[in-house]
Amino acid sequence: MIIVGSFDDQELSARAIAALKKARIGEISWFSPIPPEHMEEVSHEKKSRVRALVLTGGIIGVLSGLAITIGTSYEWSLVAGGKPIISWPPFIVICFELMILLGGISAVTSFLINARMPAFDTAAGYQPRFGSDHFGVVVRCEEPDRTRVESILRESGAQEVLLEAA
Amino acid sequence: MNRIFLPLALVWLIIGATVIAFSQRPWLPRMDVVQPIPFSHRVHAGLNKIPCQYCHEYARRSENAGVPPIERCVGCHGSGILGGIKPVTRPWTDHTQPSFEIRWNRVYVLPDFVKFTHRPHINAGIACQHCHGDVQNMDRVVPVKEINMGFCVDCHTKRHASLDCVSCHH
Amino acid sequence: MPEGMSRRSFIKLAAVATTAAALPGCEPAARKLIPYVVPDENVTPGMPTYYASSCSECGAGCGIIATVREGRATTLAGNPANPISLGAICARGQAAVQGLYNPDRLRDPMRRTQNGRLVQISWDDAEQMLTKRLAAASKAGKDRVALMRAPDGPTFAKITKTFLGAYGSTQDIVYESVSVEAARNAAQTLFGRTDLPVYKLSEAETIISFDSDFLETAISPVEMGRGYAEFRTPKQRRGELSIGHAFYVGPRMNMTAAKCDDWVAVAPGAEAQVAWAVLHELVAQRWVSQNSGVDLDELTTMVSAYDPAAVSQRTGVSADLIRRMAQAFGKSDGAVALAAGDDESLHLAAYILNAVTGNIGRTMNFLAGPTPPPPASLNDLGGALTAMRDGKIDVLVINNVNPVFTMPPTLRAAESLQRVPFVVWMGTVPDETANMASLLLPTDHPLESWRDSAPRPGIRTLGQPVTQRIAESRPAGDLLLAAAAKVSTNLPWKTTADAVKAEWLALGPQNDTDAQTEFWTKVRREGGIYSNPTAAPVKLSTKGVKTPPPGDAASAELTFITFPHIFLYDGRGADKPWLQEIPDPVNQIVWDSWAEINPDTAKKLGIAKDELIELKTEHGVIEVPALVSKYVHPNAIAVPLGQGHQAYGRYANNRGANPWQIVAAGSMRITVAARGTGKSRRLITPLGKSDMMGRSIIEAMSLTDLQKGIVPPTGEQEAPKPWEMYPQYAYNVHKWGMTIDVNACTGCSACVAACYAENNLPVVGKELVDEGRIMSWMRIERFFPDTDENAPNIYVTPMLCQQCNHAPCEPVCPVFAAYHTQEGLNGQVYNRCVGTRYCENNCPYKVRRFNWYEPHWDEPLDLQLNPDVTVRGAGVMEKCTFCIQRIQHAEITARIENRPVRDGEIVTACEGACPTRAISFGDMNDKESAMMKRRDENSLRNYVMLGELNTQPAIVYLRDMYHEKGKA
Amino acid sequence: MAAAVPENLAPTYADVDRGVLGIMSTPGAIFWIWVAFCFSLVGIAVLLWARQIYEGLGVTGLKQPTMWAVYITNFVFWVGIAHSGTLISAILYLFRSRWRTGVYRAAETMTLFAVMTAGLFPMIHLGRVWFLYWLLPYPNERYLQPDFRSPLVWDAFAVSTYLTISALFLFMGMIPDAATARENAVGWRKKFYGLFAMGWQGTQRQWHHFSMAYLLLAGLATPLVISVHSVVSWDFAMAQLPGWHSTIFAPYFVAGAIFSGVALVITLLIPMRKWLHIEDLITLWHMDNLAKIVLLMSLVVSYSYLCESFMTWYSGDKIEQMTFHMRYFGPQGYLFWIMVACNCVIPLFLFSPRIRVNMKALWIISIFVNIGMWLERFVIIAGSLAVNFNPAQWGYFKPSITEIMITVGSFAWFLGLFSLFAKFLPIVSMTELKEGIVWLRQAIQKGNTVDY
Repeated sequence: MIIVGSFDDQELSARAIAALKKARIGEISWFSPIPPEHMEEVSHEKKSRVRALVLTGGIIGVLSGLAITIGTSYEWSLVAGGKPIISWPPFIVICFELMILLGGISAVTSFLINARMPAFDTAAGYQPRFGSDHFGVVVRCEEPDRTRVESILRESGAQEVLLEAA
Repeated sequence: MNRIFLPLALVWLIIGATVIAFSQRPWLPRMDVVQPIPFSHRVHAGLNKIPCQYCHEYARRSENAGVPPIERCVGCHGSGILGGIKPVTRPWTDHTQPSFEIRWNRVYVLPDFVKFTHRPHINAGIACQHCHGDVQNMDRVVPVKEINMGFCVDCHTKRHASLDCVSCHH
Repeated sequence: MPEGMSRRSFIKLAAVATTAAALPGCEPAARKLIPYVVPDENVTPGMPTYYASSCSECGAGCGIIATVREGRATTLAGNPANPISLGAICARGQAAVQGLYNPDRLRDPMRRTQNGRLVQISWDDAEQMLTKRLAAASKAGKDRVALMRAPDGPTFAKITKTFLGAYGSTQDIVYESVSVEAARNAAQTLFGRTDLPVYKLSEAETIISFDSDFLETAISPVEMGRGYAEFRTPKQRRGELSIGHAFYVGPRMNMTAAKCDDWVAVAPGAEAQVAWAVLHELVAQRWVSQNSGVDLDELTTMVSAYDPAAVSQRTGVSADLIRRMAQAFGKSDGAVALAAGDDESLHLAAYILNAVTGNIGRTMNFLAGPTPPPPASLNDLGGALTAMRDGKIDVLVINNVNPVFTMPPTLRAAESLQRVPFVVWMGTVPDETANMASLLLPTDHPLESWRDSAPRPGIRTLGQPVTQRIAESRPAGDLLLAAAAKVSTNLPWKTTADAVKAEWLALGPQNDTDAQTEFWTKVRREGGIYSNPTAAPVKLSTKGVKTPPPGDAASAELTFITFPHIFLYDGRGADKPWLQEIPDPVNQIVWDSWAEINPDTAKKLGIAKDELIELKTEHGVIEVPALVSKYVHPNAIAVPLGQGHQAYGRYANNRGANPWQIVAAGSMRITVAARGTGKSRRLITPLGKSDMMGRSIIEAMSLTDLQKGIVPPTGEQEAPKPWEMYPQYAYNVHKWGMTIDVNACTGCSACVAACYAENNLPVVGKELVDEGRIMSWMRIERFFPDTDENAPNIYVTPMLCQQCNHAPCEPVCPVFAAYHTQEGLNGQVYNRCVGTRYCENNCPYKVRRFNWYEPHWDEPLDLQLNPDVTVRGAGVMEKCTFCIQRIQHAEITARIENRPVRDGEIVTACEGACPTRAISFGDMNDKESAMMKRRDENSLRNYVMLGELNTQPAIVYLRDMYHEKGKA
Repeated sequence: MAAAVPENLAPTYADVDRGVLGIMSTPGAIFWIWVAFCFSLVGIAVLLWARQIYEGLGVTGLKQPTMWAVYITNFVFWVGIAHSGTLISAILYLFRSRWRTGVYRAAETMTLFAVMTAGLFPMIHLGRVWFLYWLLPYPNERYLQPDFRSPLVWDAFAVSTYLTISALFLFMGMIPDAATARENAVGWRKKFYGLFAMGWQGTQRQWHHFSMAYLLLAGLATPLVISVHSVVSWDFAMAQLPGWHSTIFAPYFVAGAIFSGVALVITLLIPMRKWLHIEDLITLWHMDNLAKIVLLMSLVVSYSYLCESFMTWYSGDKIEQMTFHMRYFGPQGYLFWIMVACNCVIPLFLFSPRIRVNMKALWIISIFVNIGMWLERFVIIAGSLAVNFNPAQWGYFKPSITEIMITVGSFAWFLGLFSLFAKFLPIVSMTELKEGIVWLRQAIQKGNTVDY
């Protein structure tokens, strides 16, 4: 069973999450229309994997920059302006740009993959107003805990508490 | 997910194919060249073992290999070397028509900005077949190798010939 | 020419080759192969064939070698066997191919109808018409047929005689527009000679030119240029390193004056007094040769009125300068004075100067042997034209001259021609004279026909056709002989070819057919027969010498002077786009005529730059845009000849003005009334600024510095010793380089023309030159010095790609279209170029050229294209690569012959053309090459352009030389 | 001017949504006429470009020696414009600058379209644009690759990276807003915004990765923006041409880019906030802050000019000195002085707080800055080329109608795209405004209390 509490203030929803966590009831998740600073604070999540993936992307970018510049220079070594075939300073520019490019692309793709996007299904407990001016706290719990959850949500200041079947 | 990525992949495929299609040049050797007379290289160079440069005499001296003058054809066809004149060769054994022309169609055409010359290649001992394929086995000459820059460069690299761009492009 | 080749297949083969060359970039090349019916033994398709011939663009008598590709003459070079040209050729000579392929050439015979329209007729009809008229004229009486022609060589003269003889006439009018009658008269007076002397400038130490542009159009530009370069080359004279010292006395600074040490600006007409003053000083100081055979006492009385001080008073030329000239002339080991113009006293003075200093037989020679007949004198010409006006001529045949354009109004040429009932015009491009003709017959271009010339004793050049006809033309001689054959049965020859061959065989061994065949082969191969004639002994007699009136010349009124244009000459070059587009070396003007006017005069008359000046004389009026220049005397307004055509093809029509219209016959100077019209027409030049701004582009050094071994301070800024960040690349086989002697360069632009011809450079036209889109890879860079002291009069030098070792253009190209070759060249791969134009931005010399539009040649000018060089399409950057096609050709040949490339085997187009041999090309790796030796031998004079940039050019220039002013 | 919002009527989340979604209502006829006008100008430019490709670059005013002029000026100008967007969105994001929230989406949009416009010019300027792909490495039978030593190849990499990253940054930042719009829309619009939202529902998991990815993207975009304009400046600085060859160019160009970019943000925002009635979302406080940046950048740019001139004098390099002499006093010297007036003198008015919040005055000043910065690039590019090492090849550039119309077309293309974006996608970030609603309330108050 899924219980959805909707709040019009982030701090209230964060309070609810904290209380639920303290009470160790059910599986808690939430929705937010704005960057959820307070809610994240109380959720205590692991660091996002996006960080490592962006770093990997950046390193691949630098390496591919080196591979492209040095590789193509050796593929057919043409002299220009008396400069060495492997001219490091200009190659660094290419490496840098490719680092940013692949780093940026990997940031977006790793976000999409990790966030399971594009998503075509509605998440359990989602209400359209969570997309504009309301915060939702969703608790997946068993029937016996229902009243406790509802009361915690109400006490925390939920404007409305809805019950959804699983 | 597939609803988005499949069309995207398709678009990329189309773009890629277009790029590859357009990176081909219109002067690639043509497979469909039909000559005005049914001349057979197999009969001449293969069966009768006439050396290439007997007819393409300028190859060792000039840019162009040259097509044989009609006089050269008549040399054999109009004289006693061949038992008789076959019907197909009659037009140019008729000496009353000195302006008779055979308008051969070119099989190998290089763009104007490639200054290929036969002279150094023949003198370096490259067999004609290296580029033109086994012409002696062909009735109608069709290109066997794709004569593009990579083809030239591969061989030049292998044989330590000049790799200066301006050697061919000037 | 391959005689066995069928005409049709030639045309088609030529067409195949042309399309291949003319199609740039992406178009597929020709798809058809058309074989010969019978191959020509001497021609290898795909390889150039060379034919020796003679140049007919002026009367100098140079030999040429035509490069023929698949039947098309592509470029002309000098014939090394010919002692006049010695392998070099001028710009005008090279442009002959553009005359050959001129799109405006008359293609078929034309007849003028009653209402003045031209209709095409067949050759049969044309010949019938001509012979009918000729027969009628000769029936009407003697001398009713006249022929006016250029001095076209001895054989043509004989054909002419035969033709006229057949029709009972002696009216053979040989017409030259620029008259040298005064010089001839002076030679007649002093030496009793009917010919003109030959000068050896290389023997001289001092030259004084009295307005003779001997490096440009007078006499023989190639030969004189070569002599002048030798004269200027530093060499040991009397135990001291020295260069020749040259003075130019004249009202305007032309290219010749620019290369002389001192330009003595005089009012027009004052030259003679200066010349006589120099003579006065020579005689007074007894700087004369003991055995010159001149009666000094008599001379002393003759020169008495020309004391330098007095002449200085009258002409404004400083007496000191006159004395210096005299000293330099009299005390030198070999000197020569040259004169030009219609003032006989000036020529007399020059001849006497040469004579009293004992230079006759040394720097100035009359040669023993048959001399070419002089053209018609002014009197004869006037007589002939009067005869026409008086209705005494029924048929006038005009061959290869343009009297209507080049004859001043006093001769009333147009009126005279109108009075002739039947005027036949023969020539290539119909001109103003053709407009007045009843019958127009297209004749062969000289490069299509047999001809010969005998410019001076000892030299006889043979001109053979180098290409098949490109129009339905016929040799002029054939037409005359065919006409003569109608009435005369015993003609010695039927065609020009026969005539030339017969005439030439008569010069060779007789009675032995083998020897004759050999002789005929030899003269065709060498382009003539050459011998070294001895100087004829001459004796000077001062009887009848006219001295100039010792009047006041400095205050004379404004004088109009005109002069032959270095490229267009009297107007005959105006139909050739190269000659129109190559900038005049001194003023750098293209496609127009200009009026040089001194800033003071312009200010006085209120004339602004580019304002059209109305020049009014008693004979006519012309309007010319003003070129305000301090390099012309305040009393003079100078306009070049050449432009002002009304009918001479698309390139010549309606450009500039024709100065012939306002001068009197026989003179190029006349009193003029000038006023500004308020209208203006911009003079177009590809040149930016004329001021070098102290940069090291063209450098010069004084003789004193050279003698002392001092390297002069360069225009360059002080730069720290270049520090190489990266190791230098090794050039294992060759590293091509060039040495250019700025001192030897006269600015004649022969190299520029050669580059146009060899490398398929398109001509863009006046408007595009104005827009900064000229395509010349090579140009004559010209700067005016910012100081009058211690500098050459004008700086000129060839500017072309410097093939820098550290080329700024290369590393900025994103696609390696500009890159460095393994032989040290700055390669440019046209088909790789995407057209970012970054390379040109980064080129400090600005020698790269961008194709703003698809290049275009009016047909059949495209037949001239060199098949070895890609025609670059729109959007592509192009530049000089030291004629890489020639380098490739020589390297392939050397490889096949299993030997290294020999020094001198590769001759770039510019080097080959250069009359003064200022350019040498060679291998920088080979220290023994002539090019490197030239550097080493002149190590003090070595410099590289903009050296502070450390681009390490492969071209090393040798500094220009000058005498410090005020020093003899 | 700014709509007066009484304190008790301070905006709520719903007000923000209403305000921003209100912009995206179905546009009227005037809007379509404006867009049609813009794109007809683009059409003219495209036709002229087609003619240029067909006939050759001769249809431009380019010549010896000014091989680059208007097109490259436009390129640098538009790349410069782009930079302010990234500055406002990424750099100020990292600095947690509160006031950016109202303007950053507009600035970012401007970045994307400006880079798109800029990217067109290297193509337009190429002699053989159909071989453009030769500038990128790809396997081919010719074994030929671009020369990575050429600044133009750096350019190709930098600009395409910049285009990619700024597009990603814009569209990623817009995901939550698109979801909001999706939830408030019906019909095709719902699907349209759904496409941009990509199924965003603001779940815990989504926000978790979104925040990190957005932060890192901002972190990557910051050095990128500096590098891109540095690379652009090296197109010139790497050449040895006097007037180009200078180590000061990278910071000088970056400063100039931000200067012109922020000025163009102002130019766009002032009419936009008026016509779209969002004065209480983008308040005078925002505009005041933007004006301060313009002022600061004007001072930096003026300092650069002084520095450049001083270095030229101090170096003692005569040729360099001559180039600058001709830049100041040559035949086209007036362009330099107009530039100085626009870039160094007129922005000094912004020292006055009253002028900073006087929208008419601010708008006019921003236009002058745009003109001045365009001229700056033109003076540097065409002016230095005209006065090169070889005086015999000096020559000044005059633009042709093709170049003028293509330039006009580029502005029309940019404005047209921007207008379409503003009308159909959230041009103000609802999510971030809502996040900073406290600050928005203060901003409105500040706007109200500013004495004007």
